[in-house]
Amino acid sequence: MIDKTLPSCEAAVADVHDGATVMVGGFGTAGMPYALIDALLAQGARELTIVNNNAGNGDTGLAALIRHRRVRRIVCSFPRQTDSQHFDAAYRAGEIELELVPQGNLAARIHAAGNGLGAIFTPTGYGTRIAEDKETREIDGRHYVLEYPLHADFSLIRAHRGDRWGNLVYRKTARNFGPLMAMAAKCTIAEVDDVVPLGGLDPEAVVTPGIFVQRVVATSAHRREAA
Amino acid sequence: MIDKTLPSCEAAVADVHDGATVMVGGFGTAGMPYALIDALLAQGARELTIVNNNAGNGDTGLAALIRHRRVRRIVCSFPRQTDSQHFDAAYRAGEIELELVPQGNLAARIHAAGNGLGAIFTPTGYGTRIAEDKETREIDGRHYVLEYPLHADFSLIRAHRGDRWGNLVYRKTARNFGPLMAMAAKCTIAEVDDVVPLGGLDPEAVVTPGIFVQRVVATSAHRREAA
Amino acid sequence: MNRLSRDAIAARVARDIPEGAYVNLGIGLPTRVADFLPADKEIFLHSENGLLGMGPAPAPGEEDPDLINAGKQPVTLLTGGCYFHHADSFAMMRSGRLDVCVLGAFQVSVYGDLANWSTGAPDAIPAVGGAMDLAIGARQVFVMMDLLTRDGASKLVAECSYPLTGLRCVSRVYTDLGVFAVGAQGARVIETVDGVSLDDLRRLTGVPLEPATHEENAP
Amino acid sequence: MNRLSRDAIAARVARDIPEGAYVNLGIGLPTRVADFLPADKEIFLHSENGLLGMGPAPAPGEEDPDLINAGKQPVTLLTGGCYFHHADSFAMMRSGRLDVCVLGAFQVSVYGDLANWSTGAPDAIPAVGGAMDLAIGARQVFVMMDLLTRDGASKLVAECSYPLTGLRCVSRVYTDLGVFAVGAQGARVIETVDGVSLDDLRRLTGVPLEPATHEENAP
Repeated sequence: MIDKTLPSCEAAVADVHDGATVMVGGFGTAGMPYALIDALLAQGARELTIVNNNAGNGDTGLAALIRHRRVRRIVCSFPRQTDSQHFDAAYRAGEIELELVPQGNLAARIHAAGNGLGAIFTPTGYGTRIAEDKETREIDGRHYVLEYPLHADFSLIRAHRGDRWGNLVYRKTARNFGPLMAMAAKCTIAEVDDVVPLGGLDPEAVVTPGIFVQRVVATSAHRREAA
Repeated sequence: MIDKTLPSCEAAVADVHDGATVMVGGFGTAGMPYALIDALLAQGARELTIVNNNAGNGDTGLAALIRHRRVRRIVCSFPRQTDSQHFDAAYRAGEIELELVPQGNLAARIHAAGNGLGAIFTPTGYGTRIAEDKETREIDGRHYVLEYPLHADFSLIRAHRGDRWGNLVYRKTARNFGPLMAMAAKCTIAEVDDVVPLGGLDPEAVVTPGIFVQRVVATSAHRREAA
Repeated sequence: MNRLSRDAIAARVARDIPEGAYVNLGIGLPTRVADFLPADKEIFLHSENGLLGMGPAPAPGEEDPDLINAGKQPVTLLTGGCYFHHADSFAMMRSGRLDVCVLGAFQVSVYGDLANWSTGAPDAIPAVGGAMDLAIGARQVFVMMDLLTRDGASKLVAECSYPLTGLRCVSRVYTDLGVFAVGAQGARVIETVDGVSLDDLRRLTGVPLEPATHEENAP
Repeated sequence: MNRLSRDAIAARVARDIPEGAYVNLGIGLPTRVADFLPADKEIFLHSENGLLGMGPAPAPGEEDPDLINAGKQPVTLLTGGCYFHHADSFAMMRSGRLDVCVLGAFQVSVYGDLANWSTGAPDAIPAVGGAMDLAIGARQVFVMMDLLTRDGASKLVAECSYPLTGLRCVSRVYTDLGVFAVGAQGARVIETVDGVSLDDLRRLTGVPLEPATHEENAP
C-alpha cells in the first residue's frame, strides 16, 4: 500500500539539505505553508534558494526564514511590501541575493519546468531592464524574451485536502502557485487541512494529481483519519 | 446580461470561413464534438485546416468532413487507423496535406498558443525525422527542438456541462484536448450535454473558465433550461 | 483649473468598459473603477492571483483569508465565477483574452510606452509583480493617473525617463485634466475637463497634442 | 529453442515494476503487462489521453465511451485515480514523472536508440501518436518484443535502420529469448531463457553481447 502521508511536518522536511532550492507556495499569506516553513526553520537548513512570489510578510513564515539567515538567494516578483522588513534589511545589508522575475514569467518558468521544456519565448519584459542581456526574438511580428525553466529540489505548498496517493485540491485563491510548484520539484511536500480517504476527492476535480506529490501532512486541528 | 448559449449548432458555426484553421477536440470518439462537426459539414466551409489528434474514424464526424473534401490540411499525431479510410484515400490521392506532430508536442504547441508564448524548446522528437530542418539546442545537457504555437480561428470542442458565461466541465477522458483548444482559438464553441444555471458548476472544479469560451450549445436530448 | 477627483477619473474609465468585457484592475487607484461599473451590466473582473468573476469586498466579519485579490485585500466571488492557478491566470493575459487592463503609471509616452514599476532610484528595492505581464497582456491597456506630478512635471512624456514596464502597450490615458489616446501616431486628446483647453494641455505637458479623430474616440 | 510466450514476456516485465511506480503501458502488446501486476501492490497506471490510476477493463455492458485508454479501449478508474487534460498528461512524461514506460519496437540499438513508429516504407501513411513523447519521457523505457523478426533478423541491432523514435532512450529489452540492458556501454545480457546460451544470442543477433554486471541486473 502506498501512503504518502507523514505524521509531522518535521518528518516531512527532515532531508532538506543546505543549499537546496525550495519553492514555497502562496501569494501573500493565502496558500502559504506556514507549518512546513516553521518545521524547515527548526530543521536548520541553510544557504537556501527560495522561489516565492514575495519575500516574506511580517515576522513569520518566509520572513522568519530570512530573519534567521537561512536564505542565500530569493527568486520572486514582488519582494518590497509594507511588511517585508526582514527581507529589506537583509537585502540592504547585502546578505541576500535577489532575482526579480515578473509574476507571469515566474509562473511560466515554473510551469515550463513542470512541463519538461528546455526554454520558452515569452513576451513579458521585452524592452525592459528585466530582459537586459537576455536572448530575444521576433516571431510573427511580436517580440519575445527567452526564459529558462525554474526547477526545485523541494516544493512546500499548502492545499485544502489530500489523500494518501498525494492527490490535492485547493481552496479559493490559495491555489495560486501550488499546482505549478508541485510539478516543478523533485520532492513536493503538501500541508493540507485534512487528509481524506482514497476516493474522498472527486476524480474530475482533483487539481494536482498524486504523481506530482511525494509527501502529505495534515496540519489542521480537525485532522481526520485517512483511508 | 451575458449569455453565450446559442440555440443550435448551425448558428454556432455559421461564420466559419473558407480557409479557417479549426481545432477539433476529441481523442478517438471521446470528446469528439459530433453535432458541431455535422453542422460545419452542412454549413459548407471549405479549404479548412483541421487540428485534431487523429484524422477521422469511420464515416462520421471528422471523417465525413474529409470525405466531403472540406479539409485542405490536417495537423495531427495519429492519422492512420483501421477505420481512417477516408483520410487514407484523400492522402493517397494527394488531396490533403498532412503535418504529423507527436501527440505531446501537439498538446504543448496548442498550450503554448493558449499561454501566449512565441515558441518552446521541447525534447520530444530530437534526433528523429520529425525534427529534420528544425532548430535544436542543447540546454543543461539535454537536447531540445524548437516548436511553434498552434493557433486556431475556431475550436470546436465537446464538454459535459456549461453555463451561460462559458464555464465548462468535462467528463472522464473526454476532457483530453478540450481545455487546451479552448485556450488557443479566437472563437471557441463548446457543445455540452447540459447548460446549467449560473452557479451550477463548482467554482473549484471548473476546468475551462468562461473567458476561453465564446459560444455554448446544448446538444443533449435532455437539455435543461438555463439560468 | 478644474481637475477631476480620483473617483471621477475612475468613473470616466468605467464608462469606456462595455458589457461582457474581461477586465483586470491594477493594484491601487485602478481598483476604484470597480465601484463605478454599472450594476445592470455583466463585466468580468479578473484578478491575476487566480479568479475570474471577482465580486465586491465582503461584509465586515465575512472576510476569508483564502479569497483575496492581487492587492491582497479580501474580496468575494460572484455566482458563476471560478478559481484557477497562476499559470492559467497569466495565460489569460499573455494570450490576449483580457479586453481591458487598467493600470497606474509614473509615466506614459505619447507612443504608449509605460513606466510604472520602478522610479529607478539606485537604493530602491525593485518589485515588479504582475505589472509587466499586464502591460503586454491586455488588448487595451488604460492608464489612470494625475497628468502632473506634485512638482508640476508632466507624466505624459515624449519618452519615458523611468525604467519601462512595457513598450508601446498603452492605448488610453485617463487623467484629472483630460483623456488621451496614445500610440504609433502620438498623443491625441479625446476630451478635456471643463475649462481646460487643448493649448492648456500642450503647455502643461510639453508634448505635441492634436484632437482625436472620430475613430480614435471610439474606445 | 525455447521461447517465452508473449504473456510470459509480459509477466517478466511485470516482475521489474516495483510498488508505487508510475507506469505507462504502450498500445498493443505492452498492455498485457497489466494482467501480471501483483494484485497486492499499488502500481499507478498512466494513460496519456488523461488518466492516472487506470483500472482493468469494465465488465461487459459497463463500458463508458468517455472512459478509454490510449488504445481507445474501454477501461475503468481505480478509487483514488483522477482525470486531467492532455497538456498535464504529457507534462507528466516530459518532466520525468513516469518511472517506467513499456513499449513495443521494430528495432532497438545496443545503445538504446528506439525505432517503433515507422517502417520507413515510402508509401506508408505516417502516424506517430505518443510514441516519441513516451520514448523520451519516462525514467526507464522498457521495450518488449520478439528478439527476431519472422525472417530471423535481429531486432536488437548495432544501429537502427528504421526511422528513430528516440535517441538513447531505452534501458531494457525484454524478449522471448532473453532480457537485455542497453545503453552507453552497449548491450548486456541480464538473463536468457532456459536452454539458450549467451553464444546463441550472439549468433542470432550479430551484436556484441556481454553478461550484465551486478549493477546492470538491478532494474
